[in-house]
Amino acid sequence: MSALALCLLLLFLAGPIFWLLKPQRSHAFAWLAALPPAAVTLWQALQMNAVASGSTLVERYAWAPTLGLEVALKLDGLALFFGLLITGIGTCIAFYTNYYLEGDRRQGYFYLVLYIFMASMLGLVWSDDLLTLFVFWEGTSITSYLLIAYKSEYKGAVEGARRALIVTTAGALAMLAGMVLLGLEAGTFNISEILAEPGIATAAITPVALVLLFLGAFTKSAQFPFQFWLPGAMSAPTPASAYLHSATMVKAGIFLLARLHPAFSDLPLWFWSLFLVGGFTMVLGAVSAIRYTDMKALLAYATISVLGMLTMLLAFQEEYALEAFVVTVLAHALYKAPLFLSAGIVDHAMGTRDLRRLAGLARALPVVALTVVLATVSMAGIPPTMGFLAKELLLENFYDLFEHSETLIGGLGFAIAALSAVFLGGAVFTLTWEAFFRRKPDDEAAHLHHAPSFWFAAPALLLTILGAVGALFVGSYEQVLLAPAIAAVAGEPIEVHLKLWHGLTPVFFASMGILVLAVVVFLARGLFRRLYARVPTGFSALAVYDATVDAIYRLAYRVTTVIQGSPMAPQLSVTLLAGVAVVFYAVFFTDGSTSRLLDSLEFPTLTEWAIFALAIIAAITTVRARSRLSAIIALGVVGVTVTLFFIIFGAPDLALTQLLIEVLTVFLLVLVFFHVKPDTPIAHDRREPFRLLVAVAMGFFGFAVVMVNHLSQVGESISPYFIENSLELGKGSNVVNVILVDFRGYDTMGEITVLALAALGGYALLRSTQMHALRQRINAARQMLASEPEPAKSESGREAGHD
Amino acid sequence: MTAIMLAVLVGVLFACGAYMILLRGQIKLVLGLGLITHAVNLALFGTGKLTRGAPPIVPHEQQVTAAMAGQFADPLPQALILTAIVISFGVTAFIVVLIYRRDALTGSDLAPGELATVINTSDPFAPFSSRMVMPEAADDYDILQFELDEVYDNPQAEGADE
Amino acid sequence: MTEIYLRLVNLILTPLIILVAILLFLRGHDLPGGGFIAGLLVAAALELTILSRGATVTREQYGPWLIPLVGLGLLVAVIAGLLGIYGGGFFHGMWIEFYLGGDKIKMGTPQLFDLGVMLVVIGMGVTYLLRLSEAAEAVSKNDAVEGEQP
Amino acid sequence: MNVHPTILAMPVAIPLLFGALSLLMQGIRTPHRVRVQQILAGIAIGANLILALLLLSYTLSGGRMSFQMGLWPAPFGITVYIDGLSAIMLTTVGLLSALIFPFAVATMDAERARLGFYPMALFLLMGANGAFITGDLFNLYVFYEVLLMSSFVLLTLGGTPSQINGGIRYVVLNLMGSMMLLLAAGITYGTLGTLNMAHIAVRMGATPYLVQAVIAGLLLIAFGAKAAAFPVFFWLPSSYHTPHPAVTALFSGVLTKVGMYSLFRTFPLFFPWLLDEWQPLILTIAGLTMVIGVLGAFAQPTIRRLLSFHIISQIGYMFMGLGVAMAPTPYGVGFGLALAILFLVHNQIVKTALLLGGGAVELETGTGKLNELGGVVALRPFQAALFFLAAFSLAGFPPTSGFIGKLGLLEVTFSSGSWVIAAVSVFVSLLTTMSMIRLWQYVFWGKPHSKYRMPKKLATQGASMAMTVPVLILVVLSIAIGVMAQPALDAVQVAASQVIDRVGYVETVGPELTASDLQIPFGNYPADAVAAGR
Repeated sequence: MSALALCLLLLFLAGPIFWLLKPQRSHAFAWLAALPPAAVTLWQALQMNAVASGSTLVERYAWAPTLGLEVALKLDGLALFFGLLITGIGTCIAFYTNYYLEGDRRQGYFYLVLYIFMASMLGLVWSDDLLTLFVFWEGTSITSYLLIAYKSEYKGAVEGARRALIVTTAGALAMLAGMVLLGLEAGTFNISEILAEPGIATAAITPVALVLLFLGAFTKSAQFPFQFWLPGAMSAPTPASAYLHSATMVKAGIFLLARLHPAFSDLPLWFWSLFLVGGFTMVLGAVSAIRYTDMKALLAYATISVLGMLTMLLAFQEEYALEAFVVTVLAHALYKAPLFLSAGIVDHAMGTRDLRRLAGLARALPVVALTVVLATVSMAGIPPTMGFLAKELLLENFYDLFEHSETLIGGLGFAIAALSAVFLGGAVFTLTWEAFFRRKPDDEAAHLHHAPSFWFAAPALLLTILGAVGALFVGSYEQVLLAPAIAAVAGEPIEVHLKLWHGLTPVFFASMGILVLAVVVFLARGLFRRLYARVPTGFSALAVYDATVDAIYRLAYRVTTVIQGSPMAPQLSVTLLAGVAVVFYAVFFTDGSTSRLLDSLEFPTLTEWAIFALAIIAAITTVRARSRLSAIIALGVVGVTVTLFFIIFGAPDLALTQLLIEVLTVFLLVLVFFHVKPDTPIAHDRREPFRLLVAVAMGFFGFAVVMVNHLSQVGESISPYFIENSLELGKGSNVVNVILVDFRGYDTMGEITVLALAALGGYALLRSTQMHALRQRINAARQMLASEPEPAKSESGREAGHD
Repeated sequence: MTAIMLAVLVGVLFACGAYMILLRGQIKLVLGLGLITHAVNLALFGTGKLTRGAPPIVPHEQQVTAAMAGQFADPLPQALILTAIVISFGVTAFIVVLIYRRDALTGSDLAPGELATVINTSDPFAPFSSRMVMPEAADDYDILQFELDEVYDNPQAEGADE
Repeated sequence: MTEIYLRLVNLILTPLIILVAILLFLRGHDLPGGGFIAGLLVAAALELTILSRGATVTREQYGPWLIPLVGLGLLVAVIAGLLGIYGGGFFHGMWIEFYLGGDKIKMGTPQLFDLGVMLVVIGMGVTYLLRLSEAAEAVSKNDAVEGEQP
Repeated sequence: MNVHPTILAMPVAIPLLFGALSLLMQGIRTPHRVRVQQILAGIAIGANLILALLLLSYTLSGGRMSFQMGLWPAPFGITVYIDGLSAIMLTTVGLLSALIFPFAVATMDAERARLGFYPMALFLLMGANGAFITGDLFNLYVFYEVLLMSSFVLLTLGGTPSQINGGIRYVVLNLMGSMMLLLAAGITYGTLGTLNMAHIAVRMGATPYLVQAVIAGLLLIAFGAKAAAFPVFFWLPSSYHTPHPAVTALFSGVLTKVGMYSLFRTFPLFFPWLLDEWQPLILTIAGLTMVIGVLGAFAQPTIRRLLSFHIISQIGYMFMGLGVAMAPTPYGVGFGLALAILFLVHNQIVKTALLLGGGAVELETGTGKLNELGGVVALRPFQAALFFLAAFSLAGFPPTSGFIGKLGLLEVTFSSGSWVIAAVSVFVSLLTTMSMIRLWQYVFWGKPHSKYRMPKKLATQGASMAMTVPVLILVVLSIAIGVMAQPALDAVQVAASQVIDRVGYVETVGPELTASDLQIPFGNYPADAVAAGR
């Protein structure tokens, strides 16, 4: 059985096929596009009963067993729940896209990326292996990058995409490290096996691994302080925003936490991280949302708030918390996606989605207005919607804790939840009222220029109706859909009985009170917006991010200036000093006592002393010489002394070669150096001491390298073999020549290749006709540069700066 | 002792060569490299057994025994040095030509340096970098380099795009 | 004036040096000498020719053949190596010995290889000397022209 | 497979033979000269690739082979030796040259082609091949010089001022590196009395630590300089962006990788214990190389400058693998080395793809400066897609080869307890992503620049194909290594196990060498750590 893999493959392959089909040609493709996700949804729906009865579908495919890498898929309650959301909403999005991008030549490309994203997301929630999860996780990162930057000509889109990718990649890499640590500790990367490992929660490495995993989950799910990328990602086309930020990508982090919940939720580290980070994010998102007049930005902050809520709920092990978690995921998907989609329709129809320019759309876009109102009702938590059920459960959880001795946490949680709910309600009321019902916009009004067809709005309407009335029938699907998911998060079967109506409990009254306060916030929206306008912009996580990236660029710039901007001498010094350091280390920091000094000859003869002195004088003359000619001659003298050494120590071939080479080198140097500009005279600059230091160090290096040879002769040299066999086997009595052309002729072959290459290089560089033409052109260019006071480069620099 | 003398000589040659190549100036660069080449060759020579005056030329028509082999100078380092000498001659000749061409093209006598201002920091996606101030180009930098490239790489100026 | 002396020197000395070089090459297997030394000597001799006759003239005569000469040298060397495969492996030396007028003459692939070495060294050395001399000549001419113009 | 070991001479002999023939053509004044040289180069590169694949299939089934040049016995003559690592390198370099060849044919300007680009490229191939198969330290130096000289010549071919400027720096700095190698070979001969690598391995255990440290240190600097490791990498960023894009691509696939290969070959063979003792040093080099390389890439203004700094950064990862090569891991000793080899291959493939793709952009738009480029995705969507995939492979995203390499190295470093370097590598991975995004957004997104001009030669259908298909093949290869990771891992594990099997090496080269004349114990490390004299 490989149904899971087949489903993923179907979605993956749908992308390229659609790309080839050029779907922008007709709206009929909307139906075709919805088909693959709909099929997968249907298949999953058929599995619901089986999964609810406790049987899970597991598939494992070997990938790289050596690295513990495999593709493991598992369809349990949680996977099925998320999977249904992904493909279900995906069906609506796929349908909607065709209308949203009508006539766009790149629609096929959008579908290509969208399907791959969908498949990755589905794979992510189905995976039962940490590394598999990571693979799909990165798949969603890349595809969302492409989706966000769909309008790649606009800087805002590209910039938002970049920020999203960098932040999520940073988290993902931390997460990968955490996964590797956890996997090495557990001896497997399989999630089910890790969760079943008894000692895993208490292992020494677990806190480190968990923190790294949290980094991944928090960045992906836009938790504080990483929430700033999400609003920037709103520059994506609306179908992508709706999909990525309502039901799918941002839930990936939440999903990971829910997956790990059974094994690690006992740890205090787990509780406090999730509770504090989630709670803070929840309040921050909710309070910020009302500030924005861009519909999508407002919704983005509302999404951040809900994501914080979900994270906070996962901190708890209580039944209510987990029920609230699952129901909130469902409710959020069903109201946030329609809101986003409606914003897209408004944008499409009016040419803007800025609330300041919109008013009274209810008349022009009645279907959209209906959609938005229903979604608003759910989002604000007005009974009998799904949103109301979620809010009830959330408050119930904290009230329960408050009653059962956990006063502090319960009270705090209750306050946080209530505060966020108030502001979320206020924000969504603002959105609905200002766009659809008020009479007059704040700003210049936008005009309807393109009325949407019914089918454009249909997917949003469908979803919103499900969200609005779904809670009424909760009893009919809670056992097959919600209970298995809750059980999977809890790690054990839990009996679930959800009721929409709990009676007139304190929680209900609190809920009603929140609604009233939400209306108050809505009415006072002008005041809040003015207040927010006073908050300095530098005081945000985005500023911290920018400062970090800025610091990296600065550092890079500094480092590069040092590396690349420097002249050659420092670079050369570093290379030479590296060699010196090696010898220095070996001579002074290793145990040299095992070595003994060997020497084959006793004392140098007088001739040798004389040659030695001559060589040193000549070398120093080369350095100190004032004229080019004397320097070249001095170098030649050094060469001659080397030749003399060769003669004395029995190397006539070497001596002959060295002499001839010396002659040719002098020829070359004279030919060249009398036509190039003379060096600037030596000035005693501030680098002089350093130069001397390097020179002395190199002197030590040379001395030590020769002496090392005489410290220890470990084995017999192989050279007697050559002397013995030269005549008989090599047919020659000049052993050096026999070595060159026979024993080690292969070396010589390489050597003459070097010469051949040198000849070719010299030939290529020295074609005089071409070179002089070039020189004349360069002189002309130089004169032009000199006459032009402002070079062109500074202009381009300014342009870039303005950008 | 002779070995120590040789080692001292090698050290002096290395020191002089290193000092010279660190000085600015292309002629000094080549001469310094020449000194270092000599130093390396001598250092290699010192790795073998130093034998005064017995070149490794085995007399004709004579069977050489192991005992006799010790009387000859070590032939292997000689072959290696010969290879090294010839290779470094090829490299030196090439460097000389490079410097010649460089001088002919740019008329500069300094050892080559990178153009500082080509390190571009203006990143249009990053507003912060526009605040970055470029350091003043030091005198070591070869300011002309980049403009010259443009002249040469421009096919209109080249006159032959085919 | 110097040109005439140079030509005279060139006329006598160059063939002589080349003869010496050939001698050094032939006895290289047994006595100091060999392909490298012979090649370098020939290159040095040809510098005399360049000096006496002028680089441009010499280049027009020999120039086009220098890189092919290098190629030929490499080819000879690698063929000498490849011939060894016939004897059992790459680079295996193979010898023919015969008597010519009482002298024992031996010829083998290592000597062929040495010939290749010599050709490459000649080609390389002369390429550089010739090209640089020519460039130097051109620069002096060019500078002279530039000097006149302003 | 039963072939005569003389086949081992062919990776060197074939390019040399055809290179020499090409040079012969150089003098013939015929308009078809370049065409003939192209055909000769094509034949040589094809033959070389076939040969490499043959040797690869032989060695990966566990075989290894050695051949004595001129049939002179082992420590005296020059040994050539092939095992999995050599064969992998031969194959990748052969493949890369075969893919760069059509790109070069299509894009090389007439001037450079006439001046002998094709023979030079063949000699570069010869130098690399020679270095990969040699079993002799001095011979390694010779082939390094062949490699260096051919790269000098290729680098300056065309002779623009920036090429010359970069070229001088390249030549001088590399010369210092090869000087260190020559001195190391000299010291090895002076103290151990031999140059044969197998023989050196046998005798090294008896050498005083002082001498070992000098030899190992000089080799580290020499090979590190060739591989562009910290702090001896300066030559690379100052030169790689100057020559023709095909040359840059060839360099990135061959030059630095030869340095890495030599480290992989010599250290585990000569002094495996030093890999453990010097692990902090090697890992420090690795970390600094990574960080400096990637930071350098941030500040670069042109495509190829940016990519060449990434070469340096990626070398750091290979050094990291070398550092943990002998570390005990749950996967056995040598697994770090196997992953380093895998990373090396991955990097060769992806880096060449990026440089070819970026080079094509430079050639087609006439500029490589990031702030002059933009909107290329609209002009060349397919090339852009390939570049995107290659860029994310470099950044280590699944399911490409980069991910396998990154994950593997992370597992090994974590499990061997090298936490700091593992953390640094993760951080550098993030910076790599950031910098690749920067490149991508500058060049491919944004508004198309109106002033792009495409040379007529490149506007043809054939040229466009020749610039795209090699990149396509490389990208497919990278993804294939990622998706079918297990066969690739098996292959590099075979190679790594052969590399760390010192006894096997020596027995292959000369069975009589194992019985050392020095009466010192010799064995594999760390199994025979005590016996190995440490």
